[in-house]
Amino acid sequence: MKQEQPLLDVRHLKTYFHTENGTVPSVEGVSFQINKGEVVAIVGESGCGKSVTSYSIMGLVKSPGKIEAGEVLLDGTDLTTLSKRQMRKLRGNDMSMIFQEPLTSLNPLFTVGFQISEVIVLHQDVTKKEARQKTIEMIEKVGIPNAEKIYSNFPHQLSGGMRQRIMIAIALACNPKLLIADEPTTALDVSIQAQILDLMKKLRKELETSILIITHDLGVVAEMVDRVVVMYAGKVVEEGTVYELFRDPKHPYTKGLLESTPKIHERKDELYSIKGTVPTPANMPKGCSFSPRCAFAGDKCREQQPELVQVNSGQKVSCWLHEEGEVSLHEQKQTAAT
Amino acid sequence: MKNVKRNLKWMKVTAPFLGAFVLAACGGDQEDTEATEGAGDGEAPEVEEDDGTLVIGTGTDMVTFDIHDHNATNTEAIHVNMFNYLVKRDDDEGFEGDLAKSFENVDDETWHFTLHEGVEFHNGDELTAEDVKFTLERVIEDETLVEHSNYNQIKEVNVLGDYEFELVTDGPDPALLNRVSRIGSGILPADYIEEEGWDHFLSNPVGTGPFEFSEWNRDDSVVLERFDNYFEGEVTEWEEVVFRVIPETSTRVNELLTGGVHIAENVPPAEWDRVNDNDGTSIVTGASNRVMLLMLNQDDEYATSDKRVRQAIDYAIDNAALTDQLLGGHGTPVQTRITPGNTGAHPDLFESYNHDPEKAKELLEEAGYGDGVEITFNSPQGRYMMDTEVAELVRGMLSQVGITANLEFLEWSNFAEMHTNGTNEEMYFLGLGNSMFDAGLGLDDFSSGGSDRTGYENEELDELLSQAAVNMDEDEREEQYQKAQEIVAEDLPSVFLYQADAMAGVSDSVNFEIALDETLYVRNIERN
Amino acid sequence: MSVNISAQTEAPREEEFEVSKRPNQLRRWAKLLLRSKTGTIGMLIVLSVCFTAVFAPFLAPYEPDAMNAANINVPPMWLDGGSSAHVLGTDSLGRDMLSRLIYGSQVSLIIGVFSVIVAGIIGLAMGILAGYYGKWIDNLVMRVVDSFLAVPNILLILVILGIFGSNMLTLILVLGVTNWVIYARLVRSEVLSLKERDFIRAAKSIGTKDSTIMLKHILPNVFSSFIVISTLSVATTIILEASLSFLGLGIQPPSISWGYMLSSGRDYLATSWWLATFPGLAITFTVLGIIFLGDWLRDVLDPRSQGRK
Amino acid sequence: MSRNRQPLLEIKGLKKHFDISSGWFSREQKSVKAVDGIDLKVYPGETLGIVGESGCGKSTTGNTILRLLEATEGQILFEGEDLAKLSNKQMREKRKDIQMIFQDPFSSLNPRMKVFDLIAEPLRSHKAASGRELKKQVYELMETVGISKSFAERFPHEFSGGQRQRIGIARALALKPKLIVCDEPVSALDVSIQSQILNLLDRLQKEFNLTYIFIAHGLPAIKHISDRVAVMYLGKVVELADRDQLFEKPMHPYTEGLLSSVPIPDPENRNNRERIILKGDLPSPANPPSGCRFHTRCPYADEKCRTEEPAFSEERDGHHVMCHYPLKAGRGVLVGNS
Amino acid sequence: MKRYLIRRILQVIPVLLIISFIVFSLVFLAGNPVALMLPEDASQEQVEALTESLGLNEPFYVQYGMFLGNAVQGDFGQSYRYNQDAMSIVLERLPQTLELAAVSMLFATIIAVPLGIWSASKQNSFVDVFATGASVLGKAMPNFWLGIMLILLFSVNLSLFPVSGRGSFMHIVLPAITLGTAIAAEMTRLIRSNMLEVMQQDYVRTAQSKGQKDSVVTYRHAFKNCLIPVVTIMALQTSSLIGGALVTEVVFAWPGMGQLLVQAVNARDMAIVQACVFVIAIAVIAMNLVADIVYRLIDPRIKYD
Repeated sequence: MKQEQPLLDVRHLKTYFHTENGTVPSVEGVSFQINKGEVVAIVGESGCGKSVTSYSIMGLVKSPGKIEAGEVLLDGTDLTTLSKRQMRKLRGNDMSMIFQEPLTSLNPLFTVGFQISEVIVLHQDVTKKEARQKTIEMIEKVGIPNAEKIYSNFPHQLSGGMRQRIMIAIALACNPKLLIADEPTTALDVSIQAQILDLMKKLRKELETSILIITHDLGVVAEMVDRVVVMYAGKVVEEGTVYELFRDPKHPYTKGLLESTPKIHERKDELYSIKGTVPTPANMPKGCSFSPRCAFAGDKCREQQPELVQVNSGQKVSCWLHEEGEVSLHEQKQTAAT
Repeated sequence: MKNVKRNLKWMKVTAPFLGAFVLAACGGDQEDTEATEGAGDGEAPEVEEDDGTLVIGTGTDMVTFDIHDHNATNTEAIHVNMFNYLVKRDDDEGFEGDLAKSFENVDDETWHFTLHEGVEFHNGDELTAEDVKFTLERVIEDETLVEHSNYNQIKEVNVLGDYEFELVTDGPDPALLNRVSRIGSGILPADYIEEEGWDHFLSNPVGTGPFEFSEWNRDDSVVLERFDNYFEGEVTEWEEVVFRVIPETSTRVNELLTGGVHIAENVPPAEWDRVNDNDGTSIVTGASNRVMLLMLNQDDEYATSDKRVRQAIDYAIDNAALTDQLLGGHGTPVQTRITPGNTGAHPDLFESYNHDPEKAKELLEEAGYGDGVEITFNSPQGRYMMDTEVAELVRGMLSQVGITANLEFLEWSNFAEMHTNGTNEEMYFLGLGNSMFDAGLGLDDFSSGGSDRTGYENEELDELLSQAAVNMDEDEREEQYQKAQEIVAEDLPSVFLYQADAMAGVSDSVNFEIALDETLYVRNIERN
Repeated sequence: MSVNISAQTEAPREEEFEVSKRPNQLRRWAKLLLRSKTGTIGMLIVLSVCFTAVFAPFLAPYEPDAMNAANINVPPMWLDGGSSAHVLGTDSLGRDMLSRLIYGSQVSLIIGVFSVIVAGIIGLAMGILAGYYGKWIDNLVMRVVDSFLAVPNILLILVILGIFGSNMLTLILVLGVTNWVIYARLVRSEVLSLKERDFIRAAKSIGTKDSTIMLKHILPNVFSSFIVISTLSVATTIILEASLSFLGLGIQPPSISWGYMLSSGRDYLATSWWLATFPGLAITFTVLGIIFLGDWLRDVLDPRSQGRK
Repeated sequence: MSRNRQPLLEIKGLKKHFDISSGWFSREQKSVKAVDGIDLKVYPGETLGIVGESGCGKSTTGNTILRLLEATEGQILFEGEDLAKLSNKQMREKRKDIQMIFQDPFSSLNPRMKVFDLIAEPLRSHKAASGRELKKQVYELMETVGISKSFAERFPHEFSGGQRQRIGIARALALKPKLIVCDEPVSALDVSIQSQILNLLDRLQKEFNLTYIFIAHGLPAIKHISDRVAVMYLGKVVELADRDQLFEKPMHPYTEGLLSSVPIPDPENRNNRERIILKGDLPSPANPPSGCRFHTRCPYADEKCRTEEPAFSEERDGHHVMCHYPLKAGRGVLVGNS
Repeated sequence: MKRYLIRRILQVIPVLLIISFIVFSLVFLAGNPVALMLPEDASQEQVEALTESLGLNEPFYVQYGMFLGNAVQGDFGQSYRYNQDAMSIVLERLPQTLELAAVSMLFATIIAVPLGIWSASKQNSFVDVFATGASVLGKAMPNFWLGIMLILLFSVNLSLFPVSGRGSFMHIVLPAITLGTAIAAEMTRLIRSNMLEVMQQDYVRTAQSKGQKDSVVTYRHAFKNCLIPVVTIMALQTSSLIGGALVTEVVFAWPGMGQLLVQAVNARDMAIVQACVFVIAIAVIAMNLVADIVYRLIDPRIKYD
């Protein structure tokens, strides 16, 4: 890997929710890095802990959730040790975030102009006039024509795509080092989704921002990112560059995800499907959490939790199948079948 | 540690509640001591002693300034300060002139009056016989007025001169003087009303009394100011008098305790200790001519048509227990409606009552109700002093002799409707005053031509009453009425319970005595 | 491009689901209840009040209207002049306060509960009809609701009781008839949002009759918020009954309600404070208990607050 | 498929307008033209996919077929009988033959009913079975969709999304319908579950000889399951063709843009794929553009497109398109990606 | 906006019609009031004559029609008790009741807004527990009881405020607290739960992700959003506020409509009752309309027509 220090280094992050029904380990020891200028995706199905990971990084985990252990290093500073005030200085400035629902993420009672300039005024020493000027620039930058007019519009007057552009404008207004995008296109129509992805690509080049995308859509991953972190039930099960991961997934779950996605450029009479459902925190299986759904699971899988290990230069996987070096799933299947 | 913390938190929740309960529970105890201390400083916060304003707290508002169109005692209580009658009752059942300088009975049907000269209305007009004619003719002629029936015995008003006139009655009317010294007898300014109209008068009333109208805020206050040209000269030290409406009893008493009012009317016995224990206030009681009674229906379908049952009720009730226990001794057991101070009162039937539960049971047995009898018992609630309690206690006393009284409280308008329309069943509880101070009005109910509430008929009584009504011989008339009362006490169309005392809380800074007719003559209220 | 795992493509006919273990319903509720302190307290209070009301004849030491003229305004036993014969003292007619308090719970609860039932039935029916059918029915019902909302209910109650007199039955009916609108409003808006839920459309698409949809699909689903509102409404009704007693239009003796005791005892606040304080405490505690219970029910039953966890 | 047979369902000139200015006293009548004159035929045994972005009227069409919404105009002929003319009672009868599967498995099942009652409801409503027969049929249905009958007494909230959708499918199957309208049945599900449901639908179609109208916004799922596909845009069907035709040689520029917008889970080719990104937002259906509705976003639009509405004409065998200048060369996604 | 207002005002008409129908039916059922208007010993002819002159022997719908016709002109008949136009008596008292209601509302707002926000932002803290407890207690106390207790404590024992009546500012303090307590309790609960809900909203998270201070997030972003449902529900409380005023006025001898009405009901002075109900209804409706407009001013999402 590269020698230089990663921009973001998440180490053994654990975030638990202490609910009335007991403690729910939402993120259970997650580690990954994002280098400067890199786009990394966290992929997983609903409830796998990917969103909570992103909130943990931003320090926005709400009660009853709490970061129990681990470090989140941004440029070498451990965010988990910062005071609320120090954290506030970073948020919106060094790192910022966009969310899945652009409608609910914008305050319905304020003009979009105000909502963008708010972050500028907060982190930059500018006059009101300058802030306004900068806001209008940002609105133009995210590809909205008529910026002057849009400035005084309220969110409900804009379309879904425009709103997400505004959210991006808010997030990028202070030129952050890290942008976390939590399912940024899930709520949008396909044609708009393509526009937003395009915009993000363009801005990323322009501003050299590192991006962490949280998504369940493998298509989006394939379009945008450099490296992928696959999460399942609160843990990272596989990590690798986007090319390696799509070409040769090492973990049966990753494999299943890829296979079960219907694709418009392929024809298949029957889709591959992963049996069963994601376990709830209340009945998390012993051993590998994927073992009940895994076609290759052996006794060991049901007993013991595998570690995340480096299997080649770009890929890490947490699976007993790869315990003793590289085994292709293809071969392994035969063993499992017998 | 965690548990302790939790407990602490829990205490925090309960603390405010507990506080409130303690406040609620201790309110009473602290009351006496602290209120006493507060008032002990001598100065009450609200009423400033020297500004010449008298404040009187009443329970209900007056209803109108149309003196002919109401029969409410509390309204008249205010009117008496603004209007003058022709004559007024003096202390010993006689009459003295008020606006009338002199009066005499010319013959059985004619009365001659001479007015004081130079009596001035509040608007400056001078009082003449024309005003008297105007005033009385209005109530005599207009059948829709409430007081019409008490005045239509007067046939004509003849003006003989500026200050002289005569009243001619329809047949002999021994009670004429009683008639013109009560509600509706105030003399109104004829010119003023004819010029300005009634509506104007009603909102800007003008009379001859010692106080003139200042303002009336409905259900809040009536303010009167001293009339400096009063014909008897200055008779009062009060420059202003305010009648404040405070319906809630405890609030009225609290106002008295804090000096907000000088006089709080109708203070129930429950509050007496508070008023008396407070430094600077005390309870004043005085007899009224209101008699509390149980009206019994003698229609055939009711058990109360049997005289023995009625007597049983009378014997079952311990009148003294009612007055002693509930009214703190401030009431007098009676066996008649006509109390001392009224023409024709019967001394033997005052301060006396029948109480003998055993006899009551015997009477019931005789009447065939040995196994008990069930009757309906209606009562108003919140209308008379301690009415609810009295009714409940009566019910309890009746049940001890085997009479099951199904007590139903009626809200006042429903009660009044029942009373007015005579739709009552066996028994109902009622208090009746006597604004005429004459036995005639009080006993009229029991004549066959009277109301049908009791269904009572007695020829001898009818005879006595009709003779007395036109008997100009005072002594003979009195005897007739006393005889009539004896008959009523025997037949019991009503069971009379007690004469109620009026009770007021009074600040020591004023000298106030309760009048028999429950009016509030401000000129009789003096500063101490 | 990658390996095809043909062995796995067969969809399983019958699957092993990890459906969470089904706890005993009663125990689940008990667990939920015990978790909330206010809920537990509320439940305890409400249960004990209900117990008192039901077993009043066994609990009360005296008949509630047994008078003793010789023993009036006796203070509670722990004060000077009190006696253990009358634990909470006696009232102005010498009746035992404790017994009256115990019997008073009956009337207060009956009025509270039954008037809410009356109001609830009217409100549920109107709300469901208006919400489900919409159009002119909705318009008509909502205008009637608006009308009732524009007139303070105590005012309407006052007028009606003033005209018809006040006994337990009229009181229950009047309170019910004037309070139905809050249910109608609530139920209607719930139905409107339920109508947007797919399962109503699903039931229609299956060919279920309107009446069945209203009874089987809508009613059970509005019921939980209905219960929450009803619970709180019992509390407000008890308070309202006390206010009516204050205005002289509440329950009439010889029936006893706490409201009546409180309002008739108010004249004695400064001298015989126990006459008003005990019924006052009884009302406050009961209402407190009901509100606690209602809040807990809201937390447990309201799907919105469930989602919030 | 078998185009020569009688269509099972024929939609002629269907319109559904929603009035938006409600209230008694407003004079102006504005309306959203959700469905604005569409013609479709559905043949027995086939799956007709209807695809389009939000607000295109695809779900409204589905709801109108079952008369969950009353059509403003047009005919819906089911086996030659106009559904719109049936009385409510007759329509209820008819619903035995036409059933629906809903998008949101969380809201489409009454939370207060047990699984057994949910599945039994259609049978009870139509008095199709009772007593032991009812029990037997319900258990059979549960088995068919893959739910153990031991769960019959459970409530919906005890199940995961995929399992609930199976319950919904069992309900739809209960009356042995001829046609099932599937309104976005997999959009709300996780990828790994989506494929389970799609496979199940596939299997059931074969087993019970069902006809599907499959409504979705996800092109991959549509592609997987449909025989023919209709593309809707602002209340109109703009293209209708056999699945392979449509995906390989789309003739409408909108279809082309839509296909091109779909992110493809294949990172290798992401940089050499030529994407046509549709510009701008979807216009409001309350105020659709003049002429060709797509002209505001069409890269090829000219004056004619702005003024004149194109006809819905058959350009090739069974390939209908509503465009003045249908694309001849068809840039399908399958092309150049073998 | 203008069209919206006109529409809203037109919508009031059916509401008033329904109210008039209900009220008139009640009065009709109350029976013939003539007996109360005439002296005790009025003759049957007198009763009949008055009945006829008042049109009381007409069938229900004719009477209702006459009533409506007069009501439209603001004529609700004569108060038999006061012998005066009922509406003018009621209107005399209206300002006092409104004054009390307004000050109570103000008091409630001053208490409830900070308490509600505070307890929501510090969930489960002492303040929260206190606020929750106090608001439950505030609802659990009958209003007349609270009033009497306040008088005993603050007027009689501490001599801080006058016992009753209307006059200086000091006079309104205790009645306003009495009347405002229940409203404050309700409002606190409402604001608290709304704030809790709003604090869960995505845009609050957005504001936090901008690095905004908690206080700014709470007051600028959350509270304004929380206000919308609060305003609407508080407007609905106007009705119970005036209802509560009826009782409070009696306790404090406050010269408003409450006292008038209670007396009128007791004396079955139906003209006053009718006029009162209408005046109150119109006041409540007007308040709701105002709230609606305020609501529209706060929330840009609502269009005016």
